[in-house]
Amino acid sequence: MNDIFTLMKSELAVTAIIFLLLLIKIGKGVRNEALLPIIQVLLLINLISGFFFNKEGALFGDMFHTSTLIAFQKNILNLGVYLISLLFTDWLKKSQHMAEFFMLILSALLGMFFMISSGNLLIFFLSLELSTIPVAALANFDLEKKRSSEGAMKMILSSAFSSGILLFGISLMYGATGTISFAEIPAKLDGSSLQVLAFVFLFSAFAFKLSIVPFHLWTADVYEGSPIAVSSFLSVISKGSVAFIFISALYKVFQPMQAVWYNMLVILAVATMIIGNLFALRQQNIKRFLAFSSIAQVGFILVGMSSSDNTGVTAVTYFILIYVFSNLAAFGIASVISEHSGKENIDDYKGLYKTNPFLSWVLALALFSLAGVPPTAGFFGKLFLLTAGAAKGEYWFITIAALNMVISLYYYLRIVRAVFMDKNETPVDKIKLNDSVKLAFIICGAGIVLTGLFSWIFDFIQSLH
Amino acid sequence: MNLLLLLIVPLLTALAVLLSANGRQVKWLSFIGSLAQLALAFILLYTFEEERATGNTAQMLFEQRYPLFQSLNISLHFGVDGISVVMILLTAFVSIAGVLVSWNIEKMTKEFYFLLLLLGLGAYGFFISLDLFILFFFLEISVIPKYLLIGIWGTGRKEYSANKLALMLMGGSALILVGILGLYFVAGHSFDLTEIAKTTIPGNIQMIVFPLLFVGFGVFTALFPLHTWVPDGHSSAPTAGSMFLAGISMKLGGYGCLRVATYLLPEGAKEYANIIIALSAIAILYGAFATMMQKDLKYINAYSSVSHVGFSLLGIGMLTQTAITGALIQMVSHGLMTALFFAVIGMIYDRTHTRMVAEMGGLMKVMPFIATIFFIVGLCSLGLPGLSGFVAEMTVLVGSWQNNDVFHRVATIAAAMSIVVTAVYILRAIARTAMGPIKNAAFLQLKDAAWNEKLAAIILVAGILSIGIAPNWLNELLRPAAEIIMNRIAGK
Amino acid sequence: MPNATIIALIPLLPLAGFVLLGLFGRKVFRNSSGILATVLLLASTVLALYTAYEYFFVYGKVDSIYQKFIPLQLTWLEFYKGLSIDMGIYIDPISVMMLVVVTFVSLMVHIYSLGYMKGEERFPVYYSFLGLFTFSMLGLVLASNIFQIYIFWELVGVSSFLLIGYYYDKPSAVAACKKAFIVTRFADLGFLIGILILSFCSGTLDFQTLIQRLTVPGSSEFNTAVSYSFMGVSAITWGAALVFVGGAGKSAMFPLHIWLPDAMEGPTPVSALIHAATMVVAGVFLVTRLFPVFAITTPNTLVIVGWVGAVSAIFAAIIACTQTDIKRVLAYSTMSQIGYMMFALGVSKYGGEAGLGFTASLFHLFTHAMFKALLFLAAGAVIHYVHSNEMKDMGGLRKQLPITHITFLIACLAIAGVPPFAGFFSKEEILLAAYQNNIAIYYIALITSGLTAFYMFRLYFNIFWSKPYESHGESHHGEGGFVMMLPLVLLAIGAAAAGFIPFGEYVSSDGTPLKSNFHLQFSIAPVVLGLTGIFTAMWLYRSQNDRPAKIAASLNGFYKAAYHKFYIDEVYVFITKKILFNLIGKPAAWFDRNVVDGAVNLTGATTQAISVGIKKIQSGKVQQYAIYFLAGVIVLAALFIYVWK
Amino acid sequence: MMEPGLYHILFISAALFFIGVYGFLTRRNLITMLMSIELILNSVNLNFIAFNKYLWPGKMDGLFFVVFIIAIAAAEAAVAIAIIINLYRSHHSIDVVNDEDLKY
Amino acid sequence: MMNGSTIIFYLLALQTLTCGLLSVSTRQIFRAAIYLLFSLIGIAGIYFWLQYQFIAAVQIVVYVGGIVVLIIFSIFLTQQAGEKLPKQRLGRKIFSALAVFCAFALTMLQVYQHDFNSPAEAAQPVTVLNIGKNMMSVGDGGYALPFEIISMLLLAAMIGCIVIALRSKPEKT
Repeated sequence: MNDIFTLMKSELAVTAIIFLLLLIKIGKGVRNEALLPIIQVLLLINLISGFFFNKEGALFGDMFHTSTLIAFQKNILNLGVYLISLLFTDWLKKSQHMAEFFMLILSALLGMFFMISSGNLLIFFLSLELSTIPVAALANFDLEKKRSSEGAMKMILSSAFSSGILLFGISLMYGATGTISFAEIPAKLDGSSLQVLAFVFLFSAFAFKLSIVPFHLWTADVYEGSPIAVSSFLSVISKGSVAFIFISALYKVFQPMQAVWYNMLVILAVATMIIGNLFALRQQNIKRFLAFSSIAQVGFILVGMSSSDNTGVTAVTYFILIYVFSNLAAFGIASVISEHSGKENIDDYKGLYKTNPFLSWVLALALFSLAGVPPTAGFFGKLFLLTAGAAKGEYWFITIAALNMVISLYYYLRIVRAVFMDKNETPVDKIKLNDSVKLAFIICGAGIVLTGLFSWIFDFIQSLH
Repeated sequence: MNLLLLLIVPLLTALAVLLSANGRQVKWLSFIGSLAQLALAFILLYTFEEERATGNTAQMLFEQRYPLFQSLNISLHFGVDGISVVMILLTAFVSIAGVLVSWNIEKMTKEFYFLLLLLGLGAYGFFISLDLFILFFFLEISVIPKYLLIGIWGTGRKEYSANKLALMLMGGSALILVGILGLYFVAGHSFDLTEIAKTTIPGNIQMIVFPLLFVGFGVFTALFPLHTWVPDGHSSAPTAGSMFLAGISMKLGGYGCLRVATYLLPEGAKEYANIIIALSAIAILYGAFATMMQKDLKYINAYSSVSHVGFSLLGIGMLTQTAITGALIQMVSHGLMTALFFAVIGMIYDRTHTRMVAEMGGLMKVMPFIATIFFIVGLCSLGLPGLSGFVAEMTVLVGSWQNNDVFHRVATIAAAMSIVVTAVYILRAIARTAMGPIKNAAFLQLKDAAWNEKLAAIILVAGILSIGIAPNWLNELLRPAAEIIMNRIAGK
Repeated sequence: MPNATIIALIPLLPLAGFVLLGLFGRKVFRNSSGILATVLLLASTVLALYTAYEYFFVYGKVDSIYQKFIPLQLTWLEFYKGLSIDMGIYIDPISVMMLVVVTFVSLMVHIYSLGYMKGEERFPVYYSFLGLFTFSMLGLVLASNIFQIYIFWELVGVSSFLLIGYYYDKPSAVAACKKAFIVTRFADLGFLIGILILSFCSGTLDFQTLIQRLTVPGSSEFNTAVSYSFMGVSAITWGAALVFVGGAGKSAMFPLHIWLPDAMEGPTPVSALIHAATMVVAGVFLVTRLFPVFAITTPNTLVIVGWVGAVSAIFAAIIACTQTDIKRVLAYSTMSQIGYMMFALGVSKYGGEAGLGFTASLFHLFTHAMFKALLFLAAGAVIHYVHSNEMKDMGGLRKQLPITHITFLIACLAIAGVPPFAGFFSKEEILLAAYQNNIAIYYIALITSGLTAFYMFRLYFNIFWSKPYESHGESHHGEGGFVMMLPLVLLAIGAAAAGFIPFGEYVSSDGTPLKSNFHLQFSIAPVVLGLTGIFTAMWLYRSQNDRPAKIAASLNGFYKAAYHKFYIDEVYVFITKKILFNLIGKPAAWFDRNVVDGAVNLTGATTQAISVGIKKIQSGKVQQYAIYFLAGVIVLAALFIYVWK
Repeated sequence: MMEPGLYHILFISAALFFIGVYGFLTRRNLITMLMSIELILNSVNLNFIAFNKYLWPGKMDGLFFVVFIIAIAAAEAAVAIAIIINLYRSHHSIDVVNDEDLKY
Repeated sequence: MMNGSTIIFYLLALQTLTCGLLSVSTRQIFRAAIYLLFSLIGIAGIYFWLQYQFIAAVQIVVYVGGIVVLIIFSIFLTQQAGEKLPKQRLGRKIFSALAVFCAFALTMLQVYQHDFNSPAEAAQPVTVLNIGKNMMSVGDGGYALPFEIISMLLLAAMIGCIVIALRSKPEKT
């Protein structure tokens, strides 16, 4: 029990910040302009402290367990939240509910932490809900916009539905195995049809959260309707956390069912990449575009997951780290432009390079990283996912994945083309960037370039196993 | 010599270009940088020859290995053999010429030169890499700069062309990627070329992986029928872009076809050799005939590139040591020649603002220097002795003829027939542009080449002549390397 | 032993001229370029003569056989151990003789051009091209390696191209130079494949070795060469025949001759050098070089050589009778004379007395070089004077151009085979050889000989007699000064006297001296025929009358066909325009744009279409999403419970 | 008819579950959709209790699961209703058909 | 044969399912809520029948007393209670019914085919005392952590609801 402060330190820190904010909010003393820097500093401290004193251990009778890898994964999420607090400064300052925003974001983050660390299905389910329900509320944070409410509605109803399915699966699993503890389940799995059925139900809930086709349909609508900050949270952090728990669940808990989930992953990965790409092809709204592109990215994550050895875990973790930088940068640009000009369509980005070269380069970097073009880190990330996925020697599978990279390149290049090549009579005006936003972009840019070139990061993650 | 220098110099130049204050600085920095690259390439050649002269017969010289992504067994493994040295020289030549002909770029100068230098960097890295992963990295690094160069500074249907190019090349590299991953697992988790070369790869795997790799690299080097990005890409690209594209980038593919696909997968190569031969023989003739009908100078050179590159692939497919050497010489020769060709076209276009053959005529009168270079490059293209094209084509043909059966013979004769068709289209192009009466009175006011253009042309012509007049130095560099490849194919 | 340095200098001096004038001609040697080039070539000529003297009279003959020397051989490109392209010097009677011919004629042309080309804007360029040509031709002549010949062969082709296209702003010149290059290129394709075959069979590219290996029946290479066959013909025959195709192209043999008349668009001295005396005989030279191989082939390739030569000879002679452009007449006459040389080779055999045709051919080559160069240069003087190529613009020029007139007459007599001029002797030997070996060819040759005399004198009379010359008003500059007359006179001496050289003593198929045996009774027929031709021409053309027109009318169709060169050009145009361009080129280009590229674009369009087609899935209805969700679950579950169990 | 046991309860809960799903798929009113969700969650609860009772009585995993599900259901319902009400305020309808702005 | 307990069970089952079905099919929203209420009460009854009194109590308190009331309130807030609900498209209904039926059949098939073999283990008495102990203990079999998590969840939900529901007019600045 004495370990509680070291093993649960991330969770405790986040909780502490939530309560601090709660107190501040109740005290009603601080304006947004003053509060935001405080929050940013707190998050930065949280992020930095997350790198130290990590060790392996379990608490609460194995309901909660952590390891250096898990701590690292949590810190990736911390990093994402920190970047969000920087990137969306403009939007946050205008918001009336900034403190609430952070409280909810951090609650969700807390939920994710517990989720990654969960040692049984109950904790998993609860933390999954904890990471979902606040975000659904957040999706509605553009209170005046109907689209925001519509998105939130779609999210809460869909996720409630998926929770129902998940719970049904859990209950069957419980019935079939007699336990909800992750540690005990593998021994009880015998591959009976009921277990397969239960597993499919469970799987579909993961798939829902990760926006795997055909469980992805809510994604685009919610991303488009929500405030960009929330969309980015959903697309990067939410997804990242689910991917982490998903992969560890598959590899550890459902290891005996590998034959089933490998095939499932392969089928769904192919479907997800193809459908995500095909939809992204013709999107006009940048948020919706990023939504579909992130669906396609999930397809690639699934390719990496299909490896079923440590390389897979490392590749996925590494990819998500890179994905945090790249996707947040892209969302950040979208947000900055949307805040300053109200424009969210790709056509509005035409001629951006003329007026905003810095933004254009960051955007280009981010998109190239998403597309997996060297020398950006995305290249390494994607490549290692494919490397991990190729271990089974399924050439056609990897070929499809690789060819999908080409399709995705096409639509990423569409934006690059708009920004750099197309002419526009009325381009977006020159935008004066807030310092913290600039800092965030620089961090993202550096992350995009350096994460790949500093190969020890990958080796470090691999060493965490 | 430390091979890392070949990466550091372009990288530093590129960074310096990014940080420089104005266009003038950018240009001079790039020029100095590429001059340094050229010097480095020559030093490499010299030290390489020295090392060989001292009796070092290792396959790769100047090997270096820095761990990178250790957990996946990836390392920065560099090393050069004769082939790489030659390719590096080629890159240096084309780079400096490319920098020089772009002297008048006004739009986004800094970005332009940055991308140009990045392309060069990619090529150097590609040629010195002995780790397939790193090799792939450098291969891909060059795709996006090409896209941007065409899309931003291009002409005509540039967006379409840029897209097509980027997508087709990426498609190619997707296949390469799969192939490389296949090798990685077969070779016991190693991307290292020299390691993989030591393992015996099962035949059934070779049958799958070889086509993936060959077709993938083939896209880069315009393997028929995956060549369609070439005409559009070249014609839309800015001058230096076309030069890099045809002069260097297409060579990446050829090099890969040989060094990666054929060398590592000899059984696959033997199995598919006939298909390669058929395709490249078709490409040679078909490209030549298609060229005949083109009206735009850049299209002419683009299609003729398809035809010429066919010789490289034919040489590889023939699987004899001479033919492979010839294929490599053809790569170098075509690289220099086509770069020069595009440079000349660019110079003409800058002045006349047209690339349509029909609208020109008599340029010999107003711009004798440019027209003379045009002559030289044209003659090189049609394989005139004394210029590099001849050496290359003859070596390929002689090598091809060593295969003693009807199929190979027919393919060789078909390829040889192209020298006539090439003569037809080249002479038509020259006759209609450089010769004949001047059709447009406005052309009388045009000026001949400026110093930078002259220098660029002279550098490339020097390269062409040095191969054309005394080819044996090149031959001696390439032959031992080709022999090693052949030995693996022959199972020795 | 031959001195490699001296011999190497012979081609290298003109090369130096080419490089110097090519690089600095415009600036440094603006005015002195002609002198510079001429001096360099003079040195070359002197060296060539010296070499010839040394070879024939000092060291060449050992045991009364002329030996072959390779004083220099550098590896130029090594394909593999044993097979390499070498740059070498190969000294034997033929090459030494050719050295002399080439340098001498070239020198004459150089000198002549000093006057003829004076005032041209691109004077230095002209001389640099001449230098390039001379270099290439000499390199070709000296080649020790079959690939070396090919290399210089091509270089000769390109310098010919450059020189024909010298007046590059004249569309007809441009077309002509293109045609010349492409047609010879086409022939070279055959040459190249022939080389590939021969080198593959023999495993070497070196002449001496190649001939050694392929002409010894029983050697493994010979067996290879004979045993491999394609379409029932052995590899060695294929090789020799294809090599001959190359030679035929350069030598303008039927049907690859079409470029030669058009090539007259070049400056006249160029025509004299390239298209009369030197380059066009390269084909003959090539056959002589590989003669032992040709001779040993079965079925005998020499038969082809002989018939192609004979057909070309008479074919060209007939056309020559109808042409009105004086240079074209000369061009066809060249073709006809080379046909002579060719069939002389064709009727020859290897070695000893049977090699008479061989010697005769080269002898004719030698004499022809003299008188044909002379004819062209003289014609050049005429053209220079009247500024026209057409016969109708000329006539009665013997007063205005006395020296030209005399030298032209000498040349005409020489070519017509009137004794004792040079042509008589060489033709005589050829006819004899033909008579001994192939009587059909002999008769063709005989008729040709008569025709030759006729058209040459038709030309002569039309230029110098016919009608009185009427000036077109421009200021005239006389005959063209010393520099133009000197070569005429020197060549006239050659044309008159060259026949007395005991050629067979020096040049023969196997190096053993061949006694030239002169049969008086045999030479009656050709001489009589020649004189008949001359007098017919005199009767028709000495003064203006309507006899030619009548005869032409009476021959109607045949005359018209001959006038239109038997429509061979039209056939070629048909082949290139209709077949090459419209039937192959256009479909290829169309196929590429529409099918291959179309496939790529279609892939993109299909993807887009699918993308639009499936957009309905994302309907915006949250319940529909749930249905997909549920369906996904059911399908997955069913799949993994029942199908993939 | 026989002695009610595990399978009976499982039948009831599965039936209820799919009744809820059916409701969720067909109801056009957002609040009724929410009710369907409640049915779904309740059916799951029934499952847990039944399993806990009949199969795995040694620990109270199922029971606790149910307790927490009930709590979650409350929280979820609260947030959902807040959102629905907000949506209603925006355009005075809670028919799901009217909420299709975000699509394709 | 039938005894009282069995009859009660079937009655409860009947109530639960019928009310559930009616709840999702009636076109009057208020009635739907009431049917839901009865269905939930039926489930509570089953809990009782299973002797899980604590859960039954919670069910009644939270669902019947809380959630259903919340739903009814929101019905009142958002529309007139008596109004009929709009009709769903028939096609959708049929399709959904089919899909649902398939899923149901599939599930039940697997459930019936499954051989639930449980080791006979001593039942832990389901007393409030036991539940309370477990709820608060942190060791093996303790549920303190979920408890904490749910408390955070409720806090977050509360904050979210407040922000969304207490939407005010934008402040004039």
